Amino acid sequence: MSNKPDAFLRCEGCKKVLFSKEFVKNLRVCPNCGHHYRLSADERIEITFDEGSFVELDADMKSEDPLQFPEYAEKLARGFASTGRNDSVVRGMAKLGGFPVSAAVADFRFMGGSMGSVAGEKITRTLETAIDERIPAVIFTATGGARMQEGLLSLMQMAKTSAACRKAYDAGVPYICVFTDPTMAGVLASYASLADVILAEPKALVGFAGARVAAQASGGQKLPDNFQTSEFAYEHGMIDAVVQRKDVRATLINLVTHFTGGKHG
Amino acid sequence: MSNKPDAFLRCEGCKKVLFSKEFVKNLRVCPNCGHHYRLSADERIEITFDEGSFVELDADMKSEDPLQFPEYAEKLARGFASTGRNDSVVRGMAKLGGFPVSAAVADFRFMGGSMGSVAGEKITRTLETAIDERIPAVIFTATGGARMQEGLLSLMQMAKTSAACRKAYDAGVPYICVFTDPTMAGVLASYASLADVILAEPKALVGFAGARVAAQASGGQKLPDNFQTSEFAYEHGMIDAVVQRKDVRATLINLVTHFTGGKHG
Amino acid sequence: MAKSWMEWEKPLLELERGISELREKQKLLPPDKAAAMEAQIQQFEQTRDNYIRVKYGRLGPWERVLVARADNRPYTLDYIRNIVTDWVELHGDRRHGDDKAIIGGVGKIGNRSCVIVGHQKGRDLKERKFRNFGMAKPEGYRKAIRLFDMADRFGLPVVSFIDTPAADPNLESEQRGISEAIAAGMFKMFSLGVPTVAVVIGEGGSGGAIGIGASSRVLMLENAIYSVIPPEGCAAILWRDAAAGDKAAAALRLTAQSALELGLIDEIVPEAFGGAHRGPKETAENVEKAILGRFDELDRMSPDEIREDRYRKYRNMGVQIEAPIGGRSG
Amino acid sequence: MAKSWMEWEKPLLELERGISELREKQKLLPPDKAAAMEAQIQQFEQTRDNYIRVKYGRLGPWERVLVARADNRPYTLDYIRNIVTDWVELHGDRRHGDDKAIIGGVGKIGNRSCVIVGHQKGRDLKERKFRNFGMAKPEGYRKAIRLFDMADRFGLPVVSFIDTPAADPNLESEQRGISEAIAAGMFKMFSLGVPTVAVVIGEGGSGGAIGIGASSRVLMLENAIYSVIPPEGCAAILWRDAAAGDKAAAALRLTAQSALELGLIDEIVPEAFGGAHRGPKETAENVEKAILGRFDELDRMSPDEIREDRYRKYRNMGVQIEAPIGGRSG
Ligand SMILES: [Zn+2]
Ligand SMILES: [Zn+2]
Repeated sequence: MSNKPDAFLRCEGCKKVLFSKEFVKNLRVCPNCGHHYRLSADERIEITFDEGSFVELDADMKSEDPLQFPEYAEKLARGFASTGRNDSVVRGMAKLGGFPVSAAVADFRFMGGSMGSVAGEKITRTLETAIDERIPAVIFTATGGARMQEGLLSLMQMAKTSAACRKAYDAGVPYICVFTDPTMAGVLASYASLADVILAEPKALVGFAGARVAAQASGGQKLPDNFQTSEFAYEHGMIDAVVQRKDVRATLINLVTHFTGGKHG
Repeated sequence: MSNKPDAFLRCEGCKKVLFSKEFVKNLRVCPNCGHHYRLSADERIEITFDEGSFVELDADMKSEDPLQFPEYAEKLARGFASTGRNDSVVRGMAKLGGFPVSAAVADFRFMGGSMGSVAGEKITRTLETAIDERIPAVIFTATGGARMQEGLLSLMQMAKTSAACRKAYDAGVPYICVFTDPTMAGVLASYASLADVILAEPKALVGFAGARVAAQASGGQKLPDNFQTSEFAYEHGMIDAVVQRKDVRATLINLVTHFTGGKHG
Repeated sequence: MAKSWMEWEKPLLELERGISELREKQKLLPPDKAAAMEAQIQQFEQTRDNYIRVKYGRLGPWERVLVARADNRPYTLDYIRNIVTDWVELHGDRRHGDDKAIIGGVGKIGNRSCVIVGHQKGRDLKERKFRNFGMAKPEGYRKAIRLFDMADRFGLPVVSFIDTPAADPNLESEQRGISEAIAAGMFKMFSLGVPTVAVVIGEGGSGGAIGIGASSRVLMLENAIYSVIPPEGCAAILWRDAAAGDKAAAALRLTAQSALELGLIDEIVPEAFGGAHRGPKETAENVEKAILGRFDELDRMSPDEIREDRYRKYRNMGVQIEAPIGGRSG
Repeated sequence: MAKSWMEWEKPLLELERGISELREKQKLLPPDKAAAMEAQIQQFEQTRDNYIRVKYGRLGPWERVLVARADNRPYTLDYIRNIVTDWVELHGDRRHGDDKAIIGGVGKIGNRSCVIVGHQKGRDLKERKFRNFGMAKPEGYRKAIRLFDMADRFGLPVVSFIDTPAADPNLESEQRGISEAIAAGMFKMFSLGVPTVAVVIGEGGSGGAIGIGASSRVLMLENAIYSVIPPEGCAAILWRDAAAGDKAAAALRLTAQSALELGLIDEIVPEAFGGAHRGPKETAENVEKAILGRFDELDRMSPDEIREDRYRKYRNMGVQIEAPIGGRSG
């Protein structure tokens, strides 16, 4: 579905024609079939945090193309063109129901939300800020996984962000992760899965391997219809709750309230 | 199979006739089919620990029949008659390849090796001694589970022994458990499963519920042939290794050597 | 001895139905006639109350088993609905699945955020199956362990509602290590530096119960039971007669009163007049008050003191004779 | 560029076979004739060594991929056989099963007891299937986590042998949470107060590798590879041509030399002359020496220092520009 400001658009999920205004007012969820459309980082920030509370940090950080990997520079440029951002993760300080949080939000349009050095560094700083300020960390994922254009450096971002998760854990700092479509591979297999509480939007793609690889590896087995969705992950105990977009903010506020309300420890 | 000192006996497992002397020399394992016969606590102590090293503790401790439970006093008397012991668990200090250990060994002949207050107290003290002396704890199980004749007191022995396991864990004290036939129910669901390393003799019965209850609860499902055996538990990742009786001592010595040889921490 | 709970509840239910019918009729009457009817109704109510007082004032062990298992007894989610605010249910063990027989989440009791876990039974057949009759599988205990860990890190007290006939004993449970899961539940609980309070609201069924119930303080509702084995199972083993459950119930001393006398629980929480099922809200309020009281008590301790206090509590459970001549310990 | 490892190994294998045959013949000859033959044999040996020196002295990235995956390359159990004494293998994750693609246990390297984990491939088809081609499932990482925990409590250093094409990506792995398991492996490793040393002995395949490889020190064998994605997979995505693996191998910089230059590993461990497969024992001895050297280095730190050192190490990995104008960080 294109984002152009037509008065009408046709839902990818149910093919119904929708009023654009209503659709946007409904947080880009189809009022007919409930299909949750992907959001830009800015849209996500707007509907999630207290109005005007988000203050971006490290906006200038960008990739250096350390391996001089074929076509990487062009892809970075294209990512910038489509998002106005230097990389896939936007981080900053925000408030949720008055509670300060350290937040990060991924934008899938920037190279599929992939994690290279910049995303890894920003996620790490998001957690470190939470530790330093003793406030919760809240991260929204939207990613195909590690960014292969930075080779082993990208793989090491999995370790780096997991190390930061460990530090937050040991410091007793709450960390909540919200999986949005898609949350895959190297990100799912690192900081995304290490949150205290994991929420997911309905029918987000959530999995380790690409669909083709997973099918091939599973040989003759029939894959379930909901394979690699939020609902599949929920069924198998990997996430705490599948939450409608309209309820994410309220759920986060409840959690942040409880997790910062402890008397003991 | 009776224990009487005949020159020959017939194996329960394979029906072959065996020389009693050879059978005993073979640690009461059938040389033909490998069937591991149950051992008394004294037999187990003799073949496991350094010769003459075992010094029993708390031999005088006995049950008070706190609930005045029907027929319990008679059963205690019968247990004493068949074992010469006051309860199902024998505990003491011993050596393994020269290393001091805090040890406990269950005797199935005393009320099916069941755990009431006395067994729970002795297991707890076994672990506490290990903590105090900073030596490994080594426990051999042989039990049908909690002793119902002490009601809720017996259930609380599960919590009490688990608390002692936690203390040993937090103290960095190694605890090795060897499952012998059978290791069931309330004991399996408490201290037995909380060891750092779990070894099991071949084909010991290892499970949570009695066979009839488990079958009933599983409805139409066909239970695997090795259901509730050491091998089944191993297959499902619940124990570290199935070890032939003849190899148990050497394996324990290796483990104790490694676990007490750390330089860090 | 009554063989079923319905046997003594039936006349009571009829009496209650009769009273409501009269109250309905009374509303339609002119004031003078209504006043005349009032006396009659009050007499019925008196009868009802007397019956309740007599019956519920001296329930035997087996009768309490029946009350504890009654199909209209309030369950964990009823307590949560009645006394918990800002509830967020959390799911999954991060290993295999989400057990519907154990509820877990965070919410406020009083003004206090806490982690809450509890066995959940179902009220109708469909829900009963969905909840596996309150019989938890390994993933239930592992979900609870995950939440216990969270509670400890965020300094939140833990409340466990205990209400299970037993842990699930089927093939799947054995495959995934139900014994390990129960043991690990207790193991984790003994590490917590936050107040932990368990309330046995219905059936405290053996390992299935203690797996989330090894708490700093253990409370029991007046008609709840807590036992090492279901009385029918005990009777089947001892007397080869599962029907002798009443005899076993008495021998096992599974009532709240017995548990208190044995020093194994800390407090009996009164139920509404005529049982929790007759006043779920009032009973829940009693439970809330008791829990908050225990929080207050435990809040005075540091995390290390809480751990030590809990260790001592369980370490001292047991009754044995130490010397050949005598000398009671425990 | 060579398309298969066998292409360049074949003449070498023939040469080696020829030399052994001559040596056999020589034994049967009278001393004078044997001496005459010696010169001839030595010439052949010279030829062989020259070939090896030329070929293995300058392997390209793709050639190293082929060597790292060679079916006669030593695997984890070969290293354990060669350098570990008093080995006790430990099994199971206490949740679901025992993963045969990850070995775990305790043993001595040098005179030092340690916990050892490692991916295990199989040499023949049957063993390959048994070991799932060295592709670990969630239970493999969870077994490793259990052993890491033990190591930490008993003050034992940890050695990880890395040799996997990737973690298993099938339905079962997704069901049991392969992503969570890998993440949890790293998460656990970052908590350890004991020295942890990883040795990439063959294929360091992405998340499957780092799940047990987030160690204090990371060593790589001379011909091992370490990559965020298999080169064929990278080529398939970028150029829709899985056969362009050689091009991708070069772009990904997956050799030990590149990893060292990028500051992502600590040391390259030399293999025997002509590759580890040509001298498993000598290579294992080099590995042993390197591991013990790293133990010595890390032994000087307290548990807290070890944790801090490890955190710093990984925290600093990454290359990015901070300001719009420039200024490199990382
Ligand atoms: Zn739609
Ligand atoms: Zn035999």
